[in-house]
Amino acid sequence: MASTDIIIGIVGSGGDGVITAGEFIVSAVSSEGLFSFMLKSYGAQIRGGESSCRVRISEQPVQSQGDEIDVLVTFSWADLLKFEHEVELREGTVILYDEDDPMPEDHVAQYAALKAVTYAIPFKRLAKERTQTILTKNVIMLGVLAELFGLPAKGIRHAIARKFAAKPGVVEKNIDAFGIGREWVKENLEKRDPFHLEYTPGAPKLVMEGNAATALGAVVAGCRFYAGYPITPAGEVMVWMARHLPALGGIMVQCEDEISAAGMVVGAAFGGAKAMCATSGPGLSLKSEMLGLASIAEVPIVIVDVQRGGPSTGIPTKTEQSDLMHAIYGSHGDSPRVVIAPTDVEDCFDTAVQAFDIAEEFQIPVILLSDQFIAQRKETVRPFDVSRRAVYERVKPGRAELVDYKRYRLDTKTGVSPMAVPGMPGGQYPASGIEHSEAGDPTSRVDTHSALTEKRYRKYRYIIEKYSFVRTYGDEDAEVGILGWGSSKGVIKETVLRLQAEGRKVHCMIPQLLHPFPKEAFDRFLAGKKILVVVELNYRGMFLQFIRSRCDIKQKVVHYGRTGGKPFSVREIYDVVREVL
Amino acid sequence: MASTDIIIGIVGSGGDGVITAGEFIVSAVSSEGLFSFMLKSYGAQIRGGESSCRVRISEQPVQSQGDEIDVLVTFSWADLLKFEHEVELREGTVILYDEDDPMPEDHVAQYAALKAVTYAIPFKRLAKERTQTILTKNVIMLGVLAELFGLPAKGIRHAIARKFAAKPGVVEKNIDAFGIGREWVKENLEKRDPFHLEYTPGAPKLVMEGNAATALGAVVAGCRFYAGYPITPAGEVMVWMARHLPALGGIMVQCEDEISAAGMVVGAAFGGAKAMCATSGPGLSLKSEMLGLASIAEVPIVIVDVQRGGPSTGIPTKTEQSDLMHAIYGSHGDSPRVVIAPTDVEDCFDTAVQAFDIAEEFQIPVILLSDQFIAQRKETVRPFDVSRRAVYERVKPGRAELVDYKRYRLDTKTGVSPMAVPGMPGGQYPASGIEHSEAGDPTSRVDTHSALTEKRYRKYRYIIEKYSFVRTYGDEDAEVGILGWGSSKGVIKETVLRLQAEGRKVHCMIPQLLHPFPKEAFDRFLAGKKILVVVELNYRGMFLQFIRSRCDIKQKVVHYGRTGGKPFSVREIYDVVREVL
Amino acid sequence: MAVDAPRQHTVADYKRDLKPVWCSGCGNYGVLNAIYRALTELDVSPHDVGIISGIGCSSRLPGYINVYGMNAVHGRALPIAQGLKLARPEITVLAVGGDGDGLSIGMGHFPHAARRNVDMTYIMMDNRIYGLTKGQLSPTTPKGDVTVTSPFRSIDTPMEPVKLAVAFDTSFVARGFAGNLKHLTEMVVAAIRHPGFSFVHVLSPCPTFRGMDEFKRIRDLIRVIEVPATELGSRDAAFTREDADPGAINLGILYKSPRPHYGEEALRLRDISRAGLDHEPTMQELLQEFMP
Amino acid sequence: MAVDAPRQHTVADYKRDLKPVWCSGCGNYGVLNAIYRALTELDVSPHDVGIISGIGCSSRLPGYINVYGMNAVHGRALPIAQGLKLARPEITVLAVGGDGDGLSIGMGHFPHAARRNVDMTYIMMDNRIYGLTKGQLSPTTPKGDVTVTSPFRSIDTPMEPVKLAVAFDTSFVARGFAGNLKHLTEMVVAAIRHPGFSFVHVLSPCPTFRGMDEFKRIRDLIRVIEVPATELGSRDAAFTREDADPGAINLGILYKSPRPHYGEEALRLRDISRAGLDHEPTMQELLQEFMP
Ligand SMILES: Cc1ncc(C[n+]2csc(CCOP(=O)(O)OP(=O)(O)O)c2C)c(N)n1
Ligand SMILES: Cc1ncc(C[n+]2csc(CCOP(=O)(O)OP(=O)(O)O)c2C)c(N)n1
Ligand code: SF4
Ligand code: SF4
Ligand SMILES: [Mg+2]
Ligand SMILES: [Mg+2]
Repeated sequence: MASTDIIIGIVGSGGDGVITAGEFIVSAVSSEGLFSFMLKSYGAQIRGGESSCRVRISEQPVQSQGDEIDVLVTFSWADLLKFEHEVELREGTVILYDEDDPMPEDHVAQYAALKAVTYAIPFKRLAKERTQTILTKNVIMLGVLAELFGLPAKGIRHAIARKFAAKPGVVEKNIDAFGIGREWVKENLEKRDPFHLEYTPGAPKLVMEGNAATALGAVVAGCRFYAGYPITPAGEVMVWMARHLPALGGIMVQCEDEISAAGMVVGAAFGGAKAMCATSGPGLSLKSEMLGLASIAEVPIVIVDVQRGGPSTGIPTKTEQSDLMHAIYGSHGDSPRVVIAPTDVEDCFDTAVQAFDIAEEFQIPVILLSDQFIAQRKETVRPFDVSRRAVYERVKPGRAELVDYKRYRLDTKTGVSPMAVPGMPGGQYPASGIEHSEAGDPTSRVDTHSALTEKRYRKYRYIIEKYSFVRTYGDEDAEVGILGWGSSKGVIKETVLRLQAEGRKVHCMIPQLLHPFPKEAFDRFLAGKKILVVVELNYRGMFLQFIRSRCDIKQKVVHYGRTGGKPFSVREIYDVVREVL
Repeated sequence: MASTDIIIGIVGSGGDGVITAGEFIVSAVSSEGLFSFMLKSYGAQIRGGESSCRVRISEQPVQSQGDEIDVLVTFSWADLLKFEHEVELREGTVILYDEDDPMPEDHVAQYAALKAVTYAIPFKRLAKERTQTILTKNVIMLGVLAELFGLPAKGIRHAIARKFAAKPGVVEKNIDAFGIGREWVKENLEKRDPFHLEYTPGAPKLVMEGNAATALGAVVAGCRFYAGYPITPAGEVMVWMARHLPALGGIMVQCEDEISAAGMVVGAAFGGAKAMCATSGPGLSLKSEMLGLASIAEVPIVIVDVQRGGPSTGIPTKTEQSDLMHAIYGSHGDSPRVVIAPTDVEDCFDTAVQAFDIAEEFQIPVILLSDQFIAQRKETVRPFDVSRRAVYERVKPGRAELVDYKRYRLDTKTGVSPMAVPGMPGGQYPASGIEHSEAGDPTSRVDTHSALTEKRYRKYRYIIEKYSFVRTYGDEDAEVGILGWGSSKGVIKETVLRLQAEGRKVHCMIPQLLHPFPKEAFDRFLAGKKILVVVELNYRGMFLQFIRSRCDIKQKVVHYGRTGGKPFSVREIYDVVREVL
Repeated sequence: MAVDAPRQHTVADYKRDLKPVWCSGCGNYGVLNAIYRALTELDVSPHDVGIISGIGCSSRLPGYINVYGMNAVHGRALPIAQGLKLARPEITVLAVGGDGDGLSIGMGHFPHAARRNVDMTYIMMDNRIYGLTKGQLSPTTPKGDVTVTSPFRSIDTPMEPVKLAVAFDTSFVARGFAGNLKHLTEMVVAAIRHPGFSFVHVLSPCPTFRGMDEFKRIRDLIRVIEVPATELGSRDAAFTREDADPGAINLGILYKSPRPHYGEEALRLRDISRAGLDHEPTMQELLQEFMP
Repeated sequence: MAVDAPRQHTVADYKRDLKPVWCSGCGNYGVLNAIYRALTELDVSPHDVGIISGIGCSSRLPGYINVYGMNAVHGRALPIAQGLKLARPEITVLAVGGDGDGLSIGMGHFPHAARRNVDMTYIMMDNRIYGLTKGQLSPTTPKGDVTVTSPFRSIDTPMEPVKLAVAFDTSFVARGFAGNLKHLTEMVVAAIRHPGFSFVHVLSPCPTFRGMDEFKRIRDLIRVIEVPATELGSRDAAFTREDADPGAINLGILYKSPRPHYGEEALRLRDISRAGLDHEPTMQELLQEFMP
C-alpha cells in the first residue's frame, strides 16, 4: 500500500535521542517539500527520563497529529508503558523494538489482536559494533525507517549534515550510521507491512514551533521590546527574543516576575514602543491588575498567553484551552481588552502581527491566546511573506491637537484618541489608572466615569467590524455546525474533510477574534443550523458559555469538552459529530 | 405634614463636622428605635476638603438612601457645587444655610422653581458668640434640625454624651450647643415647610457599617486569622480585626501586599484555621493566582471583595458592581470557587458567616462580593443573634481513613474529601498546586486530571442544593420580573414596594449565591415572566451576560446598567420599570 | 541631556495646572518643588521627561508636573519606569512614590531595579505611614507606634530604605528632606545626572496621620553630611555611618557604586550579537534559521 | 518541641514513597537528606511538621517528605508558611524553594518575613539557575554566564542571598552546601531550633544546566567557619566577612539577631488588648460597640 500520510511514534529514555530523531524526520521531509507535524512528550523526570515523539508526514498539508500511530518504534518496553495514555495504536500498526529488550509475554496477545506487524531490530548492537558508540542508535533507527517506509533519505542526510555542521567528524559518523540502518534492513529484513511513503519532492519548506512563530510575527509587526519571565510552555518566545532582539537594536529583558514584565511592557508602550510579554496561565493571572491599567490608561500592549493544563500550576507541559474566561474577564472593573487565538503554528505568526495591529490602532491591551499544543509542536509551514504587511502605527496628535492637548478626547468616532508619546513637544499629559477627565486628571465624577467608560468600550464595535476574521470549512448549508477555537482547529478541520470525503454535510467555524464577540459572524453561522457541536479543551465549557452569553441559541447543542493533558484526536471529534449526523 | 421618612443632606468643608453631625443623627434615631441609613461623600482632597452626608430616617426599616433630599443643610455654597452630581433636590426641598454665606444670585431662581423653602441660619455666629468656638457649629445645626423637624432630641443628647464620654467638658459644651440651636429656632424661626418627623420610640437598635458587619460575621463564624493589605473601601475590615482579633486570641497580620495576604490565608487554612482576607478590585486581581491554588489544593478560604469603581485604580471611594466577572472567572484554568453577595449591612454579617460555612463544608475558596455602598454606609440594624448559628466545621478523616490516607479521595458523593490538618497523626500529605493523584502526588496524566477536575466541580451541585438562597419581593405571578444582585437590593425592593403600593404587579429576585449559578431558582423565577428588567451597577451588563450564559431567556429583556460612582436611586429603577409596566 | 547650553526653561514650564489634593503642610509639596527646581536646573525639556508613580498620596505627584506622567498602579512604578527608559533611552525618567508603594507591595522590584541598573532616578517619599488609605502601618512606621492597623502598638520592625538600597548595591543613594528644599533639589539633580539607577530617599512628613510635630521631629534629627568620595563606594562604611548615631539622620549622597548601566550593556549586546553581520538583520534573514 | 526525650523517630519515618523527579547528581538530594536527618535529630513527629514550597525543581521537595507539605505556587512559599505558623504555632514550619522562587518572583516577601520574624525556617536551594523551566538566568547566575535567556552573556549583576538576608536583619542566617551533608544537617537543626525567622542558604548545584563541574567548583571555594558569638550580631562584620575573599564561600552560621518572634509579640498584644477584661470577649460583648 502506498501511503501519503504516515504517523510515526518513537519512545525511549533520556539518552536514546528520540526527540532528535523525530526532529530529523521533520527537517528531512520539510527540506524535500513534504509536510509534517511533530509532538513531543516527556515523563515526570526533569531530565533524562522517558520521552516520546509522534511525527506525522504527508504530501498534503498536515492538519493535526492524526489518530492512531502507524509505525511505532520503542527502545524500551518499560518506557512505552509510561506513555500508554498518549500512544494509541491502530489495527495493523507496525512495531519496531530493540532485539536487546524482547517483547514482554503479555504484549504478544495484545498485539496479535491488533494484527500488529512487529520487527525486532538490533539497534543497540549495530550502534555498538558498527559505530563504537551507543549514541548513533537513533540515527541507525532512522536508516531502518527510511528503508522500510520510504522516508526521504536525502532529506535526512541533509538534516544530519546541518545539525552537526560545526562538528565534521560527527556528521560523517551519523551519515554512516544512517547507512548502516538502511543496509541492515536491505540485507536482513523481510517487509511484512504495507506502509510505504510515496511522494514527489517539492520546494523546501520551513520548520517552526508556534512560540518561535509568535516571536517572529511580533518582530515583523515592529515589536522591539520584550519583557519576560520564564514559564513553561511559553519560554521559547523569550529565548527567541533573547537571541534576536539585540541584533535588531531591541531590548529583551528578563524580569523578576510577570507583574514586572507586564509593567515594563506598559512603560515601553507608553513610551511609544511596540512591546510584548509572553506567559502562561499563572503569569496571566498575575498580570490581571496590569491588564486593567493598560485598559483604563489606553496603553497598547500585547500579552501572549500560552495555555497549559490548569488551574494553578496544573500540568505545565500539557495543553489545555482553559484560560479563555480569564483572558476575557480577568481583571476587576469594566476593563476592555481584545482576545484573539491562533489556530496553528503558521497562524501564530499571523495573529502576532494582528495583535499589534489591533493594539496600536485601538490603544487597547490584546491577549494572544496560544496553547502548548501549537506553541511547542514542530510543524512544516510554507515560507512566510515577512514583508507583506501594512503594519499599523498608532495615531498621534497633530500640531493642532497639541494646543490644549487632551489625551483622552471623547469626541472621536471610534473611541480612539490620538496618543502623544514622550519626546513629542506639547503632548505632555498624565496617564492614569485612576478614572480621569479627557485631560487625564483624576476624577470621581459619575458623568466623567460613565463617558470615559463608554469611550473605552466604543472601540469594540470598530474592532469587530475590522477584525472579525473567521475560518469556515465544509458546506455552508449543512444542518450540523461545529464551533471551535484556537488550537482545536486542526482536528476539527480534518474531521470536516473526512466527513465530506464520506459525502456527509457539515459546516464549521473557527473565529479568530474571540473578544469582543463577533456576534454577526456567529449569527450568520448559526442561521440555518439545526444542531451545533461545540468543541473545546476545557472542563467547564467556557467557549459555549461565552457564546450563550451573547447569542440566542435555538439549536440543539452537543458540547464536547474535556480537560486537557492531551490534545483532541480527529477520531474523538469525528465520533462526536457522527453521533449527530 | 407628618413625615415618617425624611432624608437630610448636609454639606460642608473639612472643619465643619458634617460627617459627625450625620453620625449623631444616625446614632440618635437608632437609640430611640428608629431606622436610618447614611451615606458619606468626600471631595478630592486627601483630608480637609469638602464633604457631605445624606441621612435617611424612618420608623420603618430603611431600604435605601431614597431619592431626592428633603432637607439640605449647607455650610458653604461653594462646597455644595462640588457635590452637584450627588445631591439631588426635590420639589419643596428645605434648604438651610449659614447667613454668613448668603445664597448666590443664580441659585435664587433655581430654588424658586423648585419651590424650595430656604432658611438662613446664623450657625457660625451662634457658635462663636455663644460657645466661643466655631467647632460646635455642627451641633448647633443639629439643634436647629431637631427643633425644626422633630428629630429625636433625647437620642442626639445621648449620642453626644457617648461620643465625648472621655472628655466631660466637651460633652457639656456640645449639649449646650445643641440647646442653643433648638432655642434659636424656637425664638427666631417661623416654620414654613411641612416636614416633621412623627414616630413612637422603640427599643434601641445597632448602628453598623457593612465592613464591620462582615468582620463580626467572620469572627462569629469562627475566623481567628485575618491577613490584610490596606485598600479603600475595604480597610475597615482590617481595622476592626486589628482591634478585636488579638483579644480573641486570634491573629491579624498586615501583609506586604495582597498576594501575601492571600498566601497567609491559604497557609492558615491549610493549617486548619478559618482564615480570611478582605480587599477591593485591584487586590482581587492580584489574588487571582492564589485563588487558583486554593481551588486545586482544595483549601477553604474566604476572600472579601469590597467593590469600588473600576477598572484599575478607578474610583476608590465610590461604589460599583463591576468585579462580578472577575470574581466568577478570574484565574486561569478550570478553577472552581463560590461567589456570594451581601445585599445590605445586616446581610454582610449573614453572608460572612455563610461564606465560612460554604468554604469549610466544601473546601473551596469563597468570594464575598460586597461593595463600597454597603461596606461604608452606616445603617441601623436590628440586634443580631450572634449565637444563633450552627457553624460548620470541615470534615476531617477518621481513624480508618488515615490508614493509607488519600487527601484527595475521589469516591465521595459530594466531591469533598476528608481533610487532615497538621498535628493530626497519620494525616501527612502533600497539598499541591500541581495536578495530583488522590494521594497528592504530582501527575500529568490525562485521566487523573480529568477525574480530579470532575471531583472539584462535583461540589457545585451540592452547594447549589444547599445554598441557593434567594430573596424575592412582590407578586409571584407578575409578568414583569426584576433581577438584581448585591447592594442593588435596597432600591429594587423599595421600587417593588412603591409599585405595589400603587397597585401594580411586579416581582423581583435577588440571589445570594451568584456562582455556582443557582439555575433552578432562576428558571423558577423566569417561568411565567414576560418581561425581565435586569439591574446592575456596571457598564458591561455582567450579571445579564452571566444569566444568559446559563439560562435560555425567552423574555423581552430590559437591561438597566450604568457605571458606578453613585449608587442607584429608587427613582431611577422605578422609572425603568414603569416604562415596561 | 544638554546642560551646558544657556538655560531655556523656568520653573513655570514644569508646573501643571492642577491643584494638589495634598493636605496643607504635607511634605510632598516640598518634593514637588524640588523636582520643579531640579528639572529647571537640568534644563531638560518637559516633553523629554517621563515621571511614573504608583498609588498613594505621594504618587499623585506626576499629575502636578507638566511632563509625560503616569499615576499607575500601587507598587509598580519601577517596572513601568524601567520599561519606559529601556524603550526610550533619550527620555529622562523618574519613578516616584511612597514608602508603602516602594517597600511593601513594590518591594520585589527594588533590588532588581538596583541590580539591573537602568539609567533612571527613583524618589521615595517616605512619610512612615499609609497616607492615602488613611493611616495604616507602613514598612517604615517605627515599632511601637499606634496606627489604625496597630491599635495596640506596632510589633513590626521597620525597614530602613537607605540601608536596603545600599545592600542592593544601588549605584547611587542619597537622602533628602522635604523641609530642606535647596538640599533636596541638589540631591535630585545629582541623582538624575548619575548614569545608572539612582535612589533618593526623601523624608516627607505626613502631618495628618503622623501628627503636626513630625516636621519638627525630623528637623531635629537631620544633619547634612558630605561623604568623602573615597568612602562613597563602601557598603560597610555606609552601614556603619547609618548606624553610628541612632539620634541622627544623614542627608546627602550616601553611597555610589558606578558601573555601566543597563542601556550601555544592551548596546554592547547588540554589537556582540551582530558579530559577523555588518547590518541589522532583515526579516528575511531571520527566516533562514527555520529552513530545514 | 520536645528534644530531650529519648529519640522516637528514625530517618525512615520522614521518608515518603515517591521517587524524586530530580536528575541524577542534583544537589537537591543532599538537601532532602539533610532535612531527613535534621528532623530525625530534632525528633519532631512527622505530623507536627509543615513544609511549604513554591515552584521549581527544588520546590518538589515537600512531596518526598512524610509531613504536611505543600508544593504551592511560584514565589509564595514564605507567605503561606507564615500563615501556617501563625495559625498553628505548635507546628514546626519550614519553607523551601529555589533561588528564582525566593529572590526573583518571591523577592518581595523575603525582607518582610525577616522583619516580621515569624518562628520558622526558610531553606533556599540555590543552584544559580532556573532548573525546572530549563536553564534561564536566575538572580544568582554570575554575570557573564551564558544561559538560554542570556545567549550573549548575562549583563545582570547577581544577588547575594546571604548579604540580603543580613541586610534584612534576618534573625538567623546560615549557609550550607548540598555536598556536605553533615554540616548542612547541623545548619538546618540550628535554624529550626532558633526561635524566630531563620534562613539557610544552601549551595545546591544543578549539574544539568550548570555543568558537571559545578559541584567541584563549589567544593573548591567553600570553607566551613565558626563565627565567634560576639561577632554574630554585627551586620558590618557579616558583610566584611562575606566580601573578604572573593575566592571563598563561607559555610556556617553567619549572622544572628535574636529578638522576640512574631508569635510572642502577638501574645503580648493579646494581653494588652484584653486589658481590663479577665476573659476572652464574648460575641455578645463585641456587639456592644455597635450600640448607639
Ligand atoms: C493593589 C492595591 N492595593 C492597595 C491599594 C490601596 N492603597 C492605595 S495607596 C496605598 C498605600 C499608601 O501608602 P504609601 O505608598 O506610603 O503612600 P502615601 O499615601 O503615604 O504617600 C494603598 C495601600 C491599591 N491602590 N492597590
Ligand atoms: C507565576 C509563575 N511564573 C513562572 C513559573 C515557571 N517557573 C516554574 S519554576 C521557575 C523557576 C525555577 O527556578 P528556581 O526557583 O531557581 O528553582 P529550581 O528549579 O532552579 O530549583 C519558573 C520561572 C511558574 N510556575 N509560575
Ligand atoms: S494624608 Fe499625609 S501624606 Fe497624604 S496628603 Fe495628607 S499630609 Fe500628605
Ligand atoms: S535540572 Fe538541575 S536543579 Fe533541576 S533536578 Fe536537574 S539537576 Fe536538579
Ligand atoms: Mg507613605
Ligand atoms: Mg534555581
